[in-house]
Amino acid sequence: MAEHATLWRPRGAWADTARPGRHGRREGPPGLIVTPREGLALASVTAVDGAEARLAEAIEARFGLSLPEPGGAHLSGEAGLVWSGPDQWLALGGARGDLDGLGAALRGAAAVADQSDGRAVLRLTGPDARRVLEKGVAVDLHPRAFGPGRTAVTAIAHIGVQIWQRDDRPTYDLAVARSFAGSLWTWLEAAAAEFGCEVRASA
Amino acid sequence: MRIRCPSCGERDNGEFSYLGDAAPLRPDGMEASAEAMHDYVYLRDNRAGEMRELWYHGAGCRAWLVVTRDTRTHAIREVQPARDVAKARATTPAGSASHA
Amino acid sequence: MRYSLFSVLSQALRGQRDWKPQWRDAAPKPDYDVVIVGGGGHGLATAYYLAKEHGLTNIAVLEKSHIGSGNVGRNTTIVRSNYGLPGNIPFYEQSMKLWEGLEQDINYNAMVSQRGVLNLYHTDAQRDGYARRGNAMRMAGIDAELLDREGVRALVPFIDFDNARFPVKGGLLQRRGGTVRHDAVAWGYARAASERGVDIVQNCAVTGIRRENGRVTGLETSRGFIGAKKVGLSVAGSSSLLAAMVDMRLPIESHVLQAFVSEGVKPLIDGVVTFGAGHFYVSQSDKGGLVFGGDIDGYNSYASRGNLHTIEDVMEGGMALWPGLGRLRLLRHWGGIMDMSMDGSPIIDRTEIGGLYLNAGWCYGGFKATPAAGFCFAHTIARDAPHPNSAAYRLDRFATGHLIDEKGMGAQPNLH
Amino acid sequence: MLDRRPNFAPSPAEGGGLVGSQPFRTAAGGLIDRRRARDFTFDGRRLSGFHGDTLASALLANGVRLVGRSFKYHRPRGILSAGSEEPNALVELRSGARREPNTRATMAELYEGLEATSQNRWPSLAVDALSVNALLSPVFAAGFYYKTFMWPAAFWEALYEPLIRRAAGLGRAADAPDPDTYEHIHAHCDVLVIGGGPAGLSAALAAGRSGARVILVDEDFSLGGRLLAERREIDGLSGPEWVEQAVAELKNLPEVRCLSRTTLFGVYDHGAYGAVERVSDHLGVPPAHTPRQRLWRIVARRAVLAAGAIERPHVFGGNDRPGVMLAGAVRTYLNRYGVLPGHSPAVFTSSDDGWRTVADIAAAGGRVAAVVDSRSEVPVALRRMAESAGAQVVAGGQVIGTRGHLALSGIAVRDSYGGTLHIPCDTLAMANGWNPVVHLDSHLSRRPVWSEDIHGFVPGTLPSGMVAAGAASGRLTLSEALESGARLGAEAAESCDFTATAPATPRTDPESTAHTPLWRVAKPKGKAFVDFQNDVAASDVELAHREGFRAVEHLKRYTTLGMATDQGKTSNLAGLSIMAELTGQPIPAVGTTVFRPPFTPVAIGAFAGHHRAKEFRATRHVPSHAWATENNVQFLETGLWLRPAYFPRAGETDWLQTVIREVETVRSKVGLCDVSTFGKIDIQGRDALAFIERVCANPFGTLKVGRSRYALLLREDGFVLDDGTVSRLSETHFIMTASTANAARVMQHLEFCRQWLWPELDVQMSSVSEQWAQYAVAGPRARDVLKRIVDPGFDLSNEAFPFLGAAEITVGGGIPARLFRISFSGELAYEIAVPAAYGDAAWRAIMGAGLPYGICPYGAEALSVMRIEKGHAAGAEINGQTTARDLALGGMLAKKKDYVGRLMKERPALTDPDRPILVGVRPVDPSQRLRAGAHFLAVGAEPSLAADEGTMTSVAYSPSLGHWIGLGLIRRGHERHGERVRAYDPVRGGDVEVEICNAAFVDPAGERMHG
Repeated sequence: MAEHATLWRPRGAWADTARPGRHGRREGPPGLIVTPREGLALASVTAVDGAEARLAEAIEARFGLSLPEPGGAHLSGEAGLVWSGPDQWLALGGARGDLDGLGAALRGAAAVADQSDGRAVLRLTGPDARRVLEKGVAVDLHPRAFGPGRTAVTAIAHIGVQIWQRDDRPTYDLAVARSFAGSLWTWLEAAAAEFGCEVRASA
Repeated sequence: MRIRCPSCGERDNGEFSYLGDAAPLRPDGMEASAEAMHDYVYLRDNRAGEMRELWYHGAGCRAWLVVTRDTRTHAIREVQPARDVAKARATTPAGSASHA
Repeated sequence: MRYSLFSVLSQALRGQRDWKPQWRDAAPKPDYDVVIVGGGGHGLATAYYLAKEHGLTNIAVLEKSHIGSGNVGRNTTIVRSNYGLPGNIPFYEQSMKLWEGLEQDINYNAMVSQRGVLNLYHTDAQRDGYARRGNAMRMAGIDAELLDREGVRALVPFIDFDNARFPVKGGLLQRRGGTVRHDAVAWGYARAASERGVDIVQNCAVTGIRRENGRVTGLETSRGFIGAKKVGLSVAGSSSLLAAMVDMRLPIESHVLQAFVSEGVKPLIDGVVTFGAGHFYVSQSDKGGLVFGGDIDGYNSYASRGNLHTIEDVMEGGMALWPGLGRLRLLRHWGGIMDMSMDGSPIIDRTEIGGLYLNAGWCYGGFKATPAAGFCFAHTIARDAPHPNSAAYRLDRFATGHLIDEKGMGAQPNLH
Repeated sequence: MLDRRPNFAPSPAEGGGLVGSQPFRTAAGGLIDRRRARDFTFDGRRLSGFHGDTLASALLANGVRLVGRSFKYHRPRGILSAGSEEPNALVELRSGARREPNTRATMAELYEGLEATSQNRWPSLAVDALSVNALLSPVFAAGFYYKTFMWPAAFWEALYEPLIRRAAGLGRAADAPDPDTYEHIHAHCDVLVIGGGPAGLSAALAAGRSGARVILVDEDFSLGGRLLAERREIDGLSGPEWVEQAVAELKNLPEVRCLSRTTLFGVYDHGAYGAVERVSDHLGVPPAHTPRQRLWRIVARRAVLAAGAIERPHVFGGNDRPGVMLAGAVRTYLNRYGVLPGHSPAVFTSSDDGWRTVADIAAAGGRVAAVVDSRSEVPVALRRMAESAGAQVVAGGQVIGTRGHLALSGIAVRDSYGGTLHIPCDTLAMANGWNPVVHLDSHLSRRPVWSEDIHGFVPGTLPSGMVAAGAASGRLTLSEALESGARLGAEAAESCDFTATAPATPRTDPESTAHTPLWRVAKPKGKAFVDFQNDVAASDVELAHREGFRAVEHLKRYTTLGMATDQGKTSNLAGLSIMAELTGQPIPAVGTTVFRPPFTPVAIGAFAGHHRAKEFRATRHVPSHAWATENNVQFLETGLWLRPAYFPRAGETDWLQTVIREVETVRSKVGLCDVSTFGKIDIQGRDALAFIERVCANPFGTLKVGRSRYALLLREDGFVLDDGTVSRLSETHFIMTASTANAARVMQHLEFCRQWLWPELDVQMSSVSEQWAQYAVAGPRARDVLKRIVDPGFDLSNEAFPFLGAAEITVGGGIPARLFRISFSGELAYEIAVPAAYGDAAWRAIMGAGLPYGICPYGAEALSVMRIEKGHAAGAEINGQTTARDLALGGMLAKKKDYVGRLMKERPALTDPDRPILVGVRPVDPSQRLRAGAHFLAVGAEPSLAADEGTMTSVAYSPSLGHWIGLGLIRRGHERHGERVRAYDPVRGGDVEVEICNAAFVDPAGERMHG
């Protein structure tokens, strides 16, 4: 009997690190605003060779979105698909469980593996968000080279990350393998210190 | 050095790891000879000049790539997804692709 | 002129007027008994020992540029014999013993400086690996000490013991290890060989290897055909290119390794220290520059320059080991072409072609091997049989499985 | 002797009276801010300068000429230049943990409280004991040390070398960890402009106006280059005014980034550049949240090299005496800093632009002692101008020697008739033409080419995408700089698909660069230095020639020419020209040295950036990390992971005691261990099983859904790569695990197999290592504990879920989980995987559920003890040097399928029965301790390589047996059970007699895990 069921609460990937409040420079408005994104649904979707058309149809049916081309992120609110490698995408849902049944829906067209807890996600915005990221990301994030609907799989401070831009304020989502969240945060806090950084409560 | 990953665009070579010459092909199957396997595993042309070589975009999209690069100048002429190259190879008659 | 305190002082009084070229810049003769291709440390040492140990005098060393212009002039100058496998141990110890007597032997101060080589460990597993290696050394009569953390602190108190990502737990110390003034090795062997009659031919590039009936007969060169009864290849990163001239494919890839030197400063560090949790090793030259290095760039290259990624990797290792380095400045970095073999160990052997011998596959360990490589290669060439100390360095070991893989990385030369 | 003070003595009204303490400061002029005084110290002496000064200009303003001592002879040295080429004026800046040795006084910006100390002298700069070396200089010729110090051999390390080491070096490094921070930044642009002088500014403007993304870098703290240093006119504006206008426009262009205090130090392949920005070096201490320096990694589609040129010194006797300076530097100090370095300056020139120095001094109201022009023809206008400044003009003359103790007091000049004149002077300005800065374009192994027009090297074939403008390209006049900069800047933007036009070239005042180089002065009086910092004299070049060191690289290495911290910026060509003369060749035939990065030395901390101390590498945390830290865990480093090693309880005094208790608890009750660090690879597809068959050496054909199996992976060379398990969740869905250390390597290997070897297989793979928290629940009561964890409906009985079962289940009321009945400890054991966010909750729930059964957490140490008790090979045995047979796993190798490593493992040496094979060992005397790394020898054998029979790979104290046990690889070990050998461990003083035995010490039949 699972008598401890009431105690089974998920623990956020950023619980020990991205503490709400002001970090770095205190004066003036913060250059970077960080919101930990806990409780999302994430899944890797890997296309079966030759079934790409069926996959695209199934994705269209479920998400109302087309399958992104390499480097693309097709989002609709918190849901969507982010390209993450040849024939591979990261499916997003706004809440844990939102992607339940995706594997069955895509059976024969793609392999699906739950990654909801495998990746820890931060939302970054604010006037200096790009300047902060420039300190770690070797990819050109200038509006002429990158923008809303674009994604990059790369590294920050030797840590593998995936970034997708949501809007041109700009707002970025940054995903990192869960066990690295602490080290990634240490880097982010240092990189943002000169601009001032505000962490908001997890959303 | 910068390598233009076909999917991710141009990236610093630090995102990639290197395997080596893409020319030797694994002698597959139970009929393969130990001698052929020895040559595949150990012997290299080690060319000074243009060479097709295998790189892995480990810090990016995790694709294996065939990079055509000049080992004297580092000039890169072409980068292809290794899987595409391998699939094309699989459809060509046996043997004709070795040391291409 | 023999070098001595007397000759130095008397020339000081004579305005240094009477010094002669340290070696003859010879024009090639039509025929030699032995031609060594490659005027680096190994090639020059081979010629010297052929003359000294085997009484051969009709020898030439061919160098495509000027002597000592390859890896002997661009390494981090470390010498040591702290190997762990039986195939390597006697060879590198012979080399160390030759270093110890080198200056008297060749009458040239190459500044062999035995100030110790310390390899740090950061985990219990690394400690046990070093114990395994140190024990093998001790069984072969080589000095090795396993230090704990306090033992390391006594030697290098300035490294990071307090705030390190991978705390130092101890180290393996070979006190007889150290450094040697690299250029002087090439020049000293050149001078000693030249005095014994060896022709050192510079600006002479080999363009072909002539064979008849399965035997070499000589070399096509940029300075014409040069006949040779025996040819020894000792060309490091160019080994595959020379082998290709006789349709041989070698278990070798050429890779670039970068080396670094800082601005000169007053003495900071006595011996050589190798970081165990990243790619970094450091010593200080007599001129005061810290000399350091790390891992190879990791891709086949014949271009002797490296890229930023590796430079950062090395400096990160340096800062992690020794946080006081931060404000010291990197003065220069450069690259050399390494002949990386498939098991990380060298080849000193005959080939299938009569009279053609190969000395190659030194990865980035070639400098410390210079005297023994010369000695054993000379033996192999003169006797047409391997020297007992290099007997494991056979070309066919990849087929037989007698690999000498100290790191256990397998057939991936960029990981050795 | 000229004793008249120039008429620009300071007026107390200006500069708050501080100028009074700066006797060489002009009354007005320069780009310094005279309202902002800056106090500083040099060797403890309190001095004052102004905001906008460099340390060098402030020292000169105060009349400080002796600044340092040379490397070998400890000769007194002053300030030669006004830029980054400075070889002499090197100081220790700051102190303590912030001490920066070898800092160029010419590049150090003056700040309030700056502290500088001269170096390489003892006891003081003026009285240096080692200046005795100068007297011995006839002995200390190039390469003398190769010829001596050889006797007796033992004296080298004991005596000679320590003396040499102490004498060498220059400054002293900081004596504590660097307290400042560094950071990296990645930048991308269309056009990178290197150098902010007239050519660079023009290029940036032309490119920037087109809308292209432009980055302009300059090492100076003010943009403008030589326009700040010369009295020039552009379209009616003074140089500084034109610069101000250009910079203002650039700053208004949104896509242009101007970086001053930023040195472009390296050019790398494919348009990658390295630059370092000295963010806070002009301040005493970096402000809060601000790094000391910032390393820029710039990727540029095009680059315009506009790095200018460096003036050449003359090579004559005593040319190193403090007071001998480059003519351009004299003009810089005068025009930019308002400092005339001497009261009675002289000029030695071989070019028309040297005469500008005379004109500038005269314009400032100064007097010139003499002008010596090595050319016999001197334009009349120039001569008149000089004479009106009071100068004695010697046409066709050469300075052959200098006088003075610690500073210049006069020069000896050979006139065109061969007579010698002695002219008193306190400063000598040398003008011998300019060398374009070709360093950066040679970083990619390109060699510069000789230009007869400027008698110097100019860029040859430039790296792809790079062009050179202005003086860096050999175009030495201002109008050429403006024209070429604008044109090439526009072209660079055009080639990036922008529409750009070069503006009309502005009008400039006339100038002449006529020049006849004087490579060296014949028959100098005294040592004529070529490389000032390394004390290489012309006679050393001659010696190198005499001894056969004639190739450029030989010359450089034998004499150390060009190898000092300035990398020969002022010396290389002089050395080449002398060798050319000696060998009777033209200069380009002697060769060129290949300049190596960095352009100027770069702090090591800047390269490391964020990655130092604890942030050297990332730290990975396990899902139970929070609980573990609350519960007194001791961690263990495994790669990047922090793994719980053991959990000491109150009263336990050493780790072994704790580990014994943990093992005993698992063996008798139940324990919980975080094994999440293993790699977990999700493999799906129609051909997933076929794929697994090819990558694993043991057979999988019979693996049923709902079952797990041990998996052995080989490398293609036949050695063991890794081991783990494969579990079959459905017909087409598998989970493979890999060891913690090899997880990434195995994933890369599998991707290689899938993408490159067998792309035709229908296989989809993804790493799910991070998704699942995975815990081992092990011990006789494991099932009882798990019954309270898994949701109702799942039957845990041995019959329903036997050893090696695998199932997808739920826990905690519907949370998806995976359950595997696999055992590393040899006990009844399960591994349960839950989504990582529930890892913390699951851990706490299992600990709670286990409380009645006496559960304890156990760490990697206890895990290791138990696997050794079971004789399982792990990292110490799977070390890349062992085969499956070596590990006694030969029996499981598949015979009827092809797989990676199949053929190569059959090579003769790898199937040699004499190879060491895995066995267990135990001490004959059970009280003795074993140590991994010991070698095995026959009892009674003398230690030697020949007697070596193998090594001890892993050891543990076995609580189950009550003594130490070990695993080892020993020759023919499988045939030798019961035999005794020595475990010899001289590095730790160990020598223990051991008995060879079965590696499975505990429950060899494996009954417990099946129960």
